Amino acid sequence: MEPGIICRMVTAPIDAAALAAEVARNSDGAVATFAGQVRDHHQGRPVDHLEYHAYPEMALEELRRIGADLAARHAVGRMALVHRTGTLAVGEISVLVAVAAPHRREALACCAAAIEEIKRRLPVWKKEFFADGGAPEWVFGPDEACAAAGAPHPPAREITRG
Amino acid sequence: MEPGIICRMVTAPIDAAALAAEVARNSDGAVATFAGQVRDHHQGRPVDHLEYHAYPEMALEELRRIGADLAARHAVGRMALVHRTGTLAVGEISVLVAVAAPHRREALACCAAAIEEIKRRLPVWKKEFFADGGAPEWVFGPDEACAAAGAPHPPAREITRG
Amino acid sequence: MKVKVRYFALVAEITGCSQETLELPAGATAGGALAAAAARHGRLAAPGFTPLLAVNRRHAPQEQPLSEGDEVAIFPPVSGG
Amino acid sequence: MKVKVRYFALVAEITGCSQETLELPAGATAGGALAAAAARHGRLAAPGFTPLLAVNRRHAPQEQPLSEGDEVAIFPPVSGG
Repeated sequence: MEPGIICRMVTAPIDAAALAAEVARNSDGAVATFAGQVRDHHQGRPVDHLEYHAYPEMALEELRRIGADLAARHAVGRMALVHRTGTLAVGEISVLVAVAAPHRREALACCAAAIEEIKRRLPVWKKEFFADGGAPEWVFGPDEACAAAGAPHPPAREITRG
Repeated sequence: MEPGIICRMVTAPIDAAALAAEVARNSDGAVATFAGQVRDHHQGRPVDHLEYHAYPEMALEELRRIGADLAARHAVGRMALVHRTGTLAVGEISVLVAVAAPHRREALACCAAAIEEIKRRLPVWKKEFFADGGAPEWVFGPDEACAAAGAPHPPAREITRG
Repeated sequence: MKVKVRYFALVAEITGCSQETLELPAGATAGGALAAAAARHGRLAAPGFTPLLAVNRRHAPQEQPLSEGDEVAIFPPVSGG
Repeated sequence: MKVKVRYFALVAEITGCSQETLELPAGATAGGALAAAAARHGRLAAPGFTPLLAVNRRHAPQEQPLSEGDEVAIFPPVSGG
């Protein structure tokens, strides 16, 4: 692992403030963070909780590859890339990115790129459990892919019902 | 003040985690934060501490105008715009932006726009006190303006020495 | 040759197991491992559902050649974050 | 007419005070207030240094007309964050 790139797959709650403090050095003027958290609704249905499943060995390696790629492309200091798995309640943090850099634009650009890469590449899957009593459903692909597809996940539904 | 836009000029230390928690609602899937903090060097000189001065009444109004402008342009939930004044040590947070939104891209874009506007418009000035024993100096304009100008702040230096 | 095949998320629900060892012909690709898995677990081949592949913990295209002892993973489009 | 003029940061160091009341002719602009301040505090007019202006707690251009009782602020380019 690159020094200064903190990559973790965790099951315990994510402490965003601790990670932001962990990445910031005195030579950095900027710390950008992004926290993804469980929303109380998805496509109009009330969400009770989510289950996050991972391919844990690959996920950790993939976080490290993402971190190394980003460090090569952005003038940043330390960064933290952390994803949680298991059962998460509404409002809990599922993913956290923290990037420290001498200047703000690099920190912000690297933070934004990090969450895009994580959503695109990290072998993690979420299953939604609804508060309306309906059967739980797997989410396929990042949010915008689902939204772009119109009707939500028809192929997957066919499979789960088949 | 717009509901959901937290604007504060403070002298006490800024608690980033508390502000992130303050802006996040259960309907938000994303919280982006940006913290500016005092660097230990500037243009090759070691910094001991900074003094931040403000036009306090205008600064608070300007934060509220910035927040209202951003809320009108970005699909976000609550946000916090907080700037600290007084004497700040290396590593301390001078400015914090926290933006919650249903989706990550809106949160990140609004957070980045907020810090740009704050740097451009907020009536706050910083004076650098160096660890090398040199006389303190006012910083003029945002970092990139100084860097673009080549030699650092010549007109201002003439004035202070004149 | 033998490869270890791991299943995740909906794919693991379909196969009913999290991993198994498959015997593949020499020269087989990651896509060949998927085809062999689908032959055992028919719903993996449902129209419109294209699982993703990884070989030795890296994303891999269908054409990627396999070697004895490789770890192949078959899983749905990722949805982390 | 009378306006309240406030000075900040380096400008306050130059003037040696944080605010004063200036008497300006009717129809004066924010730039006129700056010129009046510079007449009293010569170094405000140093070449290459262009202070910024605010009227009633909003950024204002030099041409902005003033009214009796306005609060004009004169300050250096901002450097917060």
